[in-house]
Formats: sequence, structure tokens, C-alpha cells
Amino acid sequence: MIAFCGIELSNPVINGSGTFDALAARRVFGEAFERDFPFSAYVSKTITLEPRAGNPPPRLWELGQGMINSIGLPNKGLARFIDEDLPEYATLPAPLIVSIMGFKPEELVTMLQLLDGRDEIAAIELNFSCPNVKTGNIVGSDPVESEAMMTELRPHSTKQLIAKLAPSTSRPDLVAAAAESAGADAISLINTLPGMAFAPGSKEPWLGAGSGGISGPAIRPVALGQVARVASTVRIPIVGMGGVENGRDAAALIDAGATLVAVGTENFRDPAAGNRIASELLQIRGDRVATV
Amino acid sequence: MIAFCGIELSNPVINGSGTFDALAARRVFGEAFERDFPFSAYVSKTITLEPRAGNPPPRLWELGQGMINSIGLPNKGLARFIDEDLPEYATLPAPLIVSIMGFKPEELVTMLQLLDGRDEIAAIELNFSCPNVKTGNIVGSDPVESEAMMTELRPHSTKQLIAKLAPSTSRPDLVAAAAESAGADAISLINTLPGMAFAPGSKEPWLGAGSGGISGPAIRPVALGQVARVASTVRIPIVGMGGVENGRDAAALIDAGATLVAVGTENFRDPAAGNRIASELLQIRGDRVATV
Amino acid sequence: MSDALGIERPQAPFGRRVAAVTARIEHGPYVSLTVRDSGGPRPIAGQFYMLQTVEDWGGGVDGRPYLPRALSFARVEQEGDGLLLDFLLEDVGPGTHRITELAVNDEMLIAGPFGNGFELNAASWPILVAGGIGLAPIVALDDEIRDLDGVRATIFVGMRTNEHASAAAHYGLEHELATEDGSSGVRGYVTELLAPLLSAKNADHVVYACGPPPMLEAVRSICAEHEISCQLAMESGMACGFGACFGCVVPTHDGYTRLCVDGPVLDGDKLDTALVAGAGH
Amino acid sequence: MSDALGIERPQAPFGRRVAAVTARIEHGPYVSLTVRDSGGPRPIAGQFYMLQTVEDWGGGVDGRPYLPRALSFARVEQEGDGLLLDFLLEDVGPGTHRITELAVNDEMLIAGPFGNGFELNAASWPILVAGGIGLAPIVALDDEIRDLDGVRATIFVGMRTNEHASAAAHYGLEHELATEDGSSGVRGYVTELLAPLLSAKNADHVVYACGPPPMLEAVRSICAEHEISCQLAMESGMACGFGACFGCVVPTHDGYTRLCVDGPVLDGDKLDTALVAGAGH
Ligand SMILES: Cc1cc2nc3c(=O)[nH]c(=O)nc-3n(C[C@H](O)[C@H](O)[C@H](O)COP(=O)(O)OP(=O)(O)OC[C@H]3O[C@@H](n4cnc5c(N)ncnc54)[C@H](O)[C@@H]3O)c2cc1C
Ligand SMILES: Cc1cc2nc3c(=O)[nH]c(=O)nc-3n(C[C@H](O)[C@H](O)[C@H](O)COP(=O)(O)OP(=O)(O)OC[C@H]3O[C@@H](n4cnc5c(N)ncnc54)[C@H](O)[C@@H]3O)c2cc1C
Ligand SMILES: Cc1cc2nc3c(=O)[nH]c(=O)nc-3n(C[C@H](O)[C@H](O)[C@H](O)COP(=O)(O)O)c2cc1C
Ligand SMILES: Cc1cc2nc3c(=O)[nH]c(=O)nc-3n(C[C@H](O)[C@H](O)[C@H](O)COP(=O)(O)O)c2cc1C
Ligand code: FES
Ligand code: FES
Repeated sequence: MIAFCGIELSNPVINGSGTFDALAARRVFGEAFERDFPFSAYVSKTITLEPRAGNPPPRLWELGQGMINSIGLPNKGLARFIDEDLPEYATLPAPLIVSIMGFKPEELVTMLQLLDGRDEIAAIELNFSCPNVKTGNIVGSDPVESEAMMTELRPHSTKQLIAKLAPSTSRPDLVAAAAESAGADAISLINTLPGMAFAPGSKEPWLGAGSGGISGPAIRPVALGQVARVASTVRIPIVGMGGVENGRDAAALIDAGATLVAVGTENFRDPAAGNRIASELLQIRGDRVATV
Repeated sequence: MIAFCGIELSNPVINGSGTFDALAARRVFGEAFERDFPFSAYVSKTITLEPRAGNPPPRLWELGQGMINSIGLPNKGLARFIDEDLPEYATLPAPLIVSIMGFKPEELVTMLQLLDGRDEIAAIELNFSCPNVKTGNIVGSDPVESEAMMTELRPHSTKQLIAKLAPSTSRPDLVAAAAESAGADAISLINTLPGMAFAPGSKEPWLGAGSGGISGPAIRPVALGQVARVASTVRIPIVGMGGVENGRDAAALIDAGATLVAVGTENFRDPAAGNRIASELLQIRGDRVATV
Repeated sequence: MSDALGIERPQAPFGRRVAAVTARIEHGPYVSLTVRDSGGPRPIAGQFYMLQTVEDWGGGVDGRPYLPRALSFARVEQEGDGLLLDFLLEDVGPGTHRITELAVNDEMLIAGPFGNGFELNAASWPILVAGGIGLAPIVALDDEIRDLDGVRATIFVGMRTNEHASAAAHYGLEHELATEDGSSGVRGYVTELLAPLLSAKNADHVVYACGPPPMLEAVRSICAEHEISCQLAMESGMACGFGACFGCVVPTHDGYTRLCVDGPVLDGDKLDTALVAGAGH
Repeated sequence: MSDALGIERPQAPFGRRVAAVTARIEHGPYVSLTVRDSGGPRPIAGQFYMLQTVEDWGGGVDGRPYLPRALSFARVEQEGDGLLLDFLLEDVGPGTHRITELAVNDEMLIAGPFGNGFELNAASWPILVAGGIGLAPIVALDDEIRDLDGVRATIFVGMRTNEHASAAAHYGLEHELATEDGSSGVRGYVTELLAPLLSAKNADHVVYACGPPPMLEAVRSICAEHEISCQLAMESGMACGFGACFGCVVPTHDGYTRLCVDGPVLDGDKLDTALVAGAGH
């Protein structure tokens, strides 16, 4: 068992926010999915206070070693999330981490307050780093902004708060340290790296939103470098992610200093990637994993 | 012909600093190299005031779509560069852009002063963004630092100054605008993206220096996005680079707003990549290239 | 979800599984590949699978393919405990190129069946419209219709050339053919076969269609004009196929809809247009 | 640069060129590939080429290979206007795997010849020491020596097993063999053959060696002990092969040296150790 933010997890592999819809998966895969639930904790897609339709399609661009997405945080808004989805999430066989994002600090305060009483929620991830909404990734790439934001939010939640940082900084260690000093209970990184693609032969960007976020193996070395750098600075646990495809990649992130590893894009290639990676990791590390 | 920083160039394809040693290539390839010189202007490897040995090996790590290097700016120092190399560079069939980097502003001032009288030099690139030396990429990722640095340097050079920015920022547009406002004549981006790799099965980072900079197709979408964003903000010309493998990639960077395109890692796979890409570009764009 | 005939929408096994190629046949520019699926339930027409090869997935144009590719099955047969799934492909890029290169005994990783499939309404006279590679789910649907008593579909197939049309012949489809170059059947678009029949209004029809976006849009608007309901098997770029990425959305009257879980078959009257950005090639 | 015999170091044509495979032979775990090079000059022993395949370069482990791979030529023969270049490979990762998969008529992109090559000193009795895949440049050097009058080399070859040793037999090398498992020749390391000869000091020797870093280091230190000069054909990770990247450096008494342009052959007395970080596999 691994202790993380006051939760006991059976293994270090969870999902990256926005890369696995457990409710949709339950409908598609049925009982087998619940029986072999792929993650030791489940992170919801990022929720905002108001409903969002998300960005216009096309939203995907494939790379040789990953993809660019411009999803844009489509979600039903916090009220309907609490009414409709939370009870369903509560029946999943894994602790729930809810990811939230706000355009103004007040929005996040409201959201934290509305979520605070809900026992279904084991922890809250603060998405300071979405490249697909305007101003999304500023907080998570700036020490001053991220400290100010955490300081403002911290008093409004009794939940464990995980700050999800943006990779678009030369000093992820400073951003993380700032979040830690202002009360973050854990750091999660990296979110997608801002990027753009043109359709072959076209002078227009392919993605409906113009640009998007890069994920998958292409960003793995960036993730490894940032996790190592943050780990050398903060004392709170780290959820490392970025391009994890197998147990070896997960082990490398753990060696770099992560307590948990999140799987994102690899879920798209293998719906049961979480289970597979956890067992590959166990094979590589044996019992050592449990004590990391 | 393309006008760039007061130079007339026969095509928009130059090399990325540190990815082509024209003096070594002349020895290896002989006359054919000078006859078919691959770039319309030649950018030197970054020079520092004092000689540097560079980082301990291993310095290379291969990725599926690129590589990580931790070269660390080995060079003979400015004095020997001026004495030994400048005269040799002067005989190359292309205008020379000298890339320099300093650890303190005073170093850069000294370097600019020593280079100012040299007619062999068409322009100077200020490397504000090397991830492989401590503090290397701070200036190039921070608007305040980059404005302060440019303001300090500008009076000391009559040469055209190109500011080479770091990709580790969520606001490359602001960094570029700051450099422009303080007197930069052009912007060049992107430099390599900081990253790290572990050897298979090892808990130690592979690279002798611990971490390095990612280049090649893996960073192309990052480059495209940052060039587009900077182009929408500054009026000075942009040298776009990052993962250019062929004329199509070069055309995309030009569509995104670059005036020139620099080829880096692709030179390693094809020593004559510069020529090839220039002619592929011509085929795609025909005469339009000349008027970009 | 169950359709009007009470067919339950099959649930995919969780995860992906290995499926070996048992046959490969070229039909002009198209290739049909049969794979043995020992792990999945019998799919319904219009459902699709996410496929990738076990070996050498990647290394093509720009290092792609990386993500699995969505493919509708064209025919399903029981074989012992398992299924033989037949896919019909057109090589339009690195992913389909790699898959069409496979030989017998080569292995794929497959996940699925995914998506809703067609809702067959046996009370009405079905009209099936296939354009190009959109033939695949239409073959599957016709197979389902043939298993029913007393229902027969009218089938229109549109192809670029006679060569492409050989795929329809291969599957034994009883159809009327339109080719763009007139090399076989009527010269023109398949919708030119559909329009007169709908205008005649001799029966209560439902139209089931799959093909390129412009064809689907033509079908949608002809049907809308004649107030005939239509089910369109659509395409959009997909990363996952099971609702995880939100990348495959198309705009409908209900907002952006994930085509992989709420489609790929959509009712024509839910759409303003079937011309979806980024779909088709 | 010209060596002691006055052989000019050949200059590579600028750029890369296509070279088709004309033969492929397996020697136990090694593979020799012959390619036709119609564009390059005759190389000297110890020089190397940067190679990549025209098709499917990439898509292996982690999507690699991406960069070209450095390979010493093992034999060169004139054929009409061009050359037949023979490479000997061991499949140790995605790059060598892809290359060893090639069949006759498949195409590679090659650049080179690069590097300095051995400086043959015909005034001294040459001792050639090959370890494993390090056989390649030793074969080439022996070929050059055989073309000279009155000079013959003593050749020691070390291999893991008899199977590996079949490569040495293939090239017709007159050598003494040591295998690690004793399955052929003397059991043990090749340096156990070298040491007694050098101790005997019967002649003025120069040692030319290529092999894994621990073997080269053993050769270097034995030679240093006996004050015999040695030339070591070394390896390090290379991105470009022509001095562009500064990635291939090894530490020498002159500081970090680019192995691709100032090597791959280095004088033993320039080194503290031949155990180079990141080289070998
Ligand atoms: C539900 C469903 C069912 C399908 N059924 C079938 C079927 O039965 N048979 C069949 O042949 N096809 C079918 N398709 C289509 C098939 O999935 C696509 O043709 C395939 O994914 C294309 O992949 P590719 O690598 O071959 O070509 P790609 O190059 O990936 O795709 C072709 C088009 O994608 C765009 N594109 C180009 N580069 C990129 C990039 N880097 N990233 C993203 N997009 C890019 C361009 O518009 C290009 O023309 C189906 C699709 C869906 C959604
Ligand atoms: C001058 C010279 C001449 C040579 N001549 C020959 C020859 O004649 N015959 C021959 O067989 N070989 C020769 N080699 C060695 C050959 O170049 C290497 O074996 C080859 O490059 C390995 O590539 P790979 O993809 O097969 O394996 P890789 O996996 O690239 O290399 C194997 C080793 O590299 C390291 N590695 C693993 N992953 C990575 C990564 N992502 N990035 C970087 N390193 C990694 C590990 O240590 C691994 O064990 C020569 C090398 C040089 C420098
Ligand atoms: C399609 C897609 C949607 C995503 N949505 C979110 C999101 O809603 N909130 C969030 O914090 N991160 C989101 N991410 C980022 C991932 O959680 C993860 O940080 C990133 O993809 C890197 O991991 P990977 O390389 O394993 O995918 C998304 C990523 C992808 C690919
Ligand atoms: C081996 C290597 C060495 C480099 N050295 C320098 C350097 O000395 N100065 C510099 O400004 N950029 C240096 N760069 C960065 C390149 O100039 C370029 O910005 C970057 O590689 C992105 O382009 P690419 O993807 O085409 O390689 C180096 C890159 C590589 C791969
Ligand atoms: S393809 Fe991922 S949600 Fe539809
Ligand atoms: S391999 Fe690039 S400098 Fe030697």
C-alpha cells in the first residue's frame, strides 16, 4: 500500500485528468471494467463552475510519438457534476480525485466550498495548467501567481489539494515550491505542452482552437526532467506524468522522485493500460514499490 | 533574395547554432561542401568569453522523433575564436552570424565590443536560451530579464542583434516583445526544450550532465506554436526552428510567421539537409518564397 | 442500448486483445482483412473497432501511426468459439497503410466493438446507401437484414471507378451502382440513385448511409427534404474510441457529441450538417 | 591527413547517397551486409559510415531509430566504377536490428567514409586484436596489410563463442582465436593471447585493436606496460559522424576529443582509459 495525501492506494498508478472517462467506460466495457478497474485512484476530467462545450473540432492531431489535443475542458459544470456524476463516481472501486479549474480565484473558492462537504471526494486536483483555455497555464508556470492562488484557496478547503503545474517554465522547482509553501499537499505534473500543427499543404492551423497541448511519449523526457527538478526541491509528494507507456517509464518517473505515476494518452491506445503498467512496475520493482 | 537584418540571402534556410561545424565539414567533405554550401547564412556554434570544455559524456540520447543533447557549449573562447576561426569563416560562401552567450551581462558587453569591428560578421545571435549551462535559459524565458539584458547590451554593438529565446515559457510573445522593445533586430526560436532520460534499467540519468535539451521533430509542434504566437506580437523578423526535416516543415514555420528557417538536428541525418530543404521549399512555394 | 429489433448493443471486453489475420484480399484500391477475434462479442452493424498492429506501429510519415485506428467491421462470422471479423480498408495514410500491409498470420491489437451501431427499424423498407469505403458497415447491415424474414433492403453503392466497385461485388451485395467515371453502372453520384426513389414515396422508408462527408450531407438533406428518417454512420478523428478523450466530437442539435460513444451512427435530424471539420481525407 | 604509408585520408562526398544491399550473410549472431556504393571514394581501414535505411527507419523501441548509425566497413572491393562495401553487424538495439533485417536490393542512405582510420606503420610488425563485432575494421586493416609486400600481421581474435567466431572464418582471417566459453580456440579473453607475445618483445610491434571498451582498455594498459604503441578503434554514441554535433567526445590528454573526426582510431598513449562512458552495450 502507498500512502498519498491521506489515502491508501494499492499501487502507484492512477490516471491523468481528462484521459479516462470512467462513467463512459463503465457503459462501454460493463462489469469487467469495474472488476479490473485500471487505476488505484481515479482522477476526474477537469470541472469548471459553469458548463463548457469545449473547443470546436477538430480537436486531435497525431504525432509520431504522441498527439496534440485542443479539447478545451468540456464539462457539465459543477452543479450537475455534483448532482449527476458524484453519486456515480462514488460507486467506483477506487478513491476519487476531482480536478477543478477556475477562471478567477473566486470561482475556485466557490467550487472548493461546494465540494468540501462531499465524502465521495478523497482529494482535489487544482488544474493550474490547461493550455486549451485562455489564461489556463499562467498560474501553473509562475511562482508568484501560483503562491498567490494557493494562498487564497487554501483556507476554503479541508480536502487534500494537489496543484497541477504547467510545463511551460524554466523553473518548475520554484513554481512547485511556491505552491508547497502556500499549502499545497501534493504537486502533479506535467500537463500537456503547448503546441500547434498545420494540416499538410494548408496554411491554416489544423486544430479548431488554433493550438493545443502535446501529450504522449514525445513529452516524456520533459516530464522526467521536471519531476526530477521539482523532487529535489519540495517535500510534498509528486504525481508524475507525461508519456508513460509501460512499467519502465513509470519506474523512471518514480526514480526521478514521483510517489504516484499518472497514465494519460496511453489509455487511448490500451484501455487497460493502468493495470498493465501497474503490474509491469511490480515486476520491475517487486516489493520495493510499496515502500517508495 | 530575402532581406534579413540588412543581409541579402539567397533563400530562407540557415542552420541552427551548434548543429553544423562548417570548419570541420570543410575538412571532411572538401571542395564539394564549399561548392554546395548548404545554408544561405551560416550561424556559428555559441562562443563564450572564456574557453569551455563542455559537459562530460555521454552527451547524446536518442528519441523516437529527435534527441536530447547535453553538449554544454564547448568552445575555444572568444580570443582564439577571433584569431583562429573568424578568418576561416570569412572564406565560407555565406554570410556569418556569430552566436554568443555570457554568464554575466559584462561578459556579453565585452564580447560585443570585441566583435563589433569585425567585418566578417553579418549579425550576432545572442543565445539567451541554452539549457545545458546553469542559468542558461532564464533570460530567454522571462520578459523582464530579457528586456533588461537587451537594454544593457544594445548600446555596445552596431551589429544586428538576434535574440534567441528559450521555449520554457508560457508567454514567448511577451519575452519576444520585451527583447524587441529593448532593441533586438530579430528573434530566433526555439532553442532545445529541457529534458532528461534514464538508461534502460538504470536509476541514474543517462546524460553526463544529468539533463539536456530536446531537439528534432519531437519539438516541432512546440516551435510552430511559439513562432506563431511571437509572430502575432512582434514586427521584427523571426528565425523559426525546431524539428524541421523537409520543405513542408519549413513552409509551415514560414506560414506561422518566420522569415528564415533554421535547420538543426536534421543536419545530423543528412549533411546536405540545408540544400535539400531549401529546394523542397522552393518547389512548394515557388516564387512566393522570395517575397515572404 | 437496444435497437428497435431488441438487439442489445454489445459490450466490449475491457482492454485490447490480439487478433491474427486469417485472410487478405485486394479489391482494386481497397483491401479486406479478416481477423480472428476469440475474445469479443458479436458486434452489430455500424459498430467499429480500434486497431493497431503488434509489430511496427509507427515509423511512417512523421513517425506515425501512434494512435490506434477506427475501423467499422464489414462482416462477422462465427468460427468455433470465436469470430471472424472482416474489415475493408482504404490506404489513405500511415495507419491504414500499415494495416493494409499485413499478411496472413500477422497480428493486430484490437479493442471493441465500440459505438452504437445502426438501429434497424424493420417496420420500414430499408434503403442502404454506401459511398466508397463507407461500404463496410453497409455490408454488415445488409447481412443483418438478410437474416430477418420478409425484409429486403434496396442498396445503392457509389464508387469512384469500376475498380473500387469490385469490393461491393466481393461481398455479394445486391445493389445498384453509380460510378463517378461511369466505368460501371450509372455515371454520377450515388445520391442521384437515391433521390428519385425518395421522391416517388411509394413506401415508408428509412435510409442508412455511410460514406464521405459530402455524400452523407447530400443524403441528409435529401432525406430532410422528403421527411424521411436517416441514420448516418459518420467519421471523425478518434484517439480512443471509448469516450475517454473527448476528441471525436461532432456538432449536433444537442451540442458537441462524442461520435465514438453516441455514434458513429447519428440520426440525420440531429444534425445541421454532416460535413464535419477534420473528418474524411 | 595522411598516414605513415602516405595513404591520404579519403574525403566523403558531401551529403548522403543511396546504396542498395547486394548480399546478406549470417554468421552466428552477426550479420554481414554488402552494399553497392557508386558515389564514394575507397575508404581506409578504421573509417566508418553513417547508415540508415530508406524505408521504415523508426517505429522500433520507443519509436527509434531516428539518427543514423555508425558502422565501420569490414571489406571494400572495386566493382566497375563503384565499390562494394561490406559491413559486419550485431543486432543490439533498434538501429542495428532494422539494418540487419534488410534483404538484398533493399536500400540504405549512407554518408561517409568518416573518421581518420588506422595509421598503418609498415616498419613495425603489426599485431591486430579484434574483440567481437570489433572484427570489422580489423578485417579491413588486414586486407590493406596483405596488399603490401613483405608485411604480415599477427591477428588475435576474441569471441564469446564458436558461433560468433564463424564471422572471422568467413572473412578468411588467419588468426589465433580465444573464446570466452572455450567452444573453440583458447578459452579466455583475447588479451591473454596478446600479453605473452608482447612480453616476449621479439620485435618492434604496433598493436591495432578494436573491440568492446573493457578489451580496449586491457589492450591499452598491456601496451602501456610494455611501452608498445597501440591504435585503438573506439566507439561512442554519435549523432552526425562529421563533427557537427560535438556529441561523440571522449576524454583524452588533449581534453574532450570528437571521436568522429579525430578518431575513431586514437593512440593509446593519448588516453587515461579506453573505458568511455556511454559506449558499448
Ligand atoms: C467509426 C469509424 C469507422 C471507420 N471505418 C473505416 C473503415 O471501415 N474502413 C476504412 O478504410 N476507414 C474507416 N474509417 C476511417 C479510418 O479510421 C481513417 O481512414 C484512418 O484513421 C486514417 O488513418 P491513416 O493513418 O491511414 O491516415 P491519416 O493521415 O491519419 O488520416 C487521413 C487524414 O487525416 C488528416 N491528418 C493528416 N495528418 C494528420 C495528423 N498528423 N494527425 C491527425 N490527422 C491527420 C488529414 O485530413 C488526412 O487526410 C473509420 C473511421 C471512423 C471514425
Ligand atoms: C565508429 C564506430 C564504428 C562502429 N562500427 C560498428 C560495426 O562495424 N558493427 C557494429 O555492429 N557496430 C558498430 N558500431 C556500434 C554501432 O554504431 C552501435 O551498436 C549502434 O549504433 C547501436 O544502435 P542500436 O539502435 O542498434 O542500439 P541502441 O539501443 O541505440 O544502442 C545500444 C546501447 O545504447 C544505449 N542506449 C539505449 N537506449 C538509448 C537511447 N534512447 N539513446 C541513446 N543510447 C541508448 C544503451 O547503452 C544500449 O545498450 C560502431 C560505432 C562507432 C562509433
Ligand atoms: C485528450 C486529453 C485531455 C486532457 N484533459 C485534461 C484535463 O481536463 N485536465 C487536466 O488537468 N489535464 C488534462 N490532460 C493532461 C493529462 O492529464 C496529462 O497531464 C498529460 O496528457 C500528460 O500525460 P500523458 O503524456 O500520459 O498523456 C489531458 C490530456 C489529454 C491527452
Ligand atoms: C547538438 C546540439 C547542439 C546545439 N548547440 C547550440 C548552441 O551552441 N547554441 C544555440 O543557440 N543552440 C544550440 N542548439 C539548438 C539548435 O540551434 C536549435 O535551436 C534546436 O536544436 C532546435 O532545432 P532542431 O529541432 O532543428 O534541432 C543545439 C542543438 C543541438 C541538437
Ligand atoms: S475517440 Fe476518444 S472520446 Fe471519442
Ligand atoms: S558524432 Fe557528431 S561530432 Fe562526432
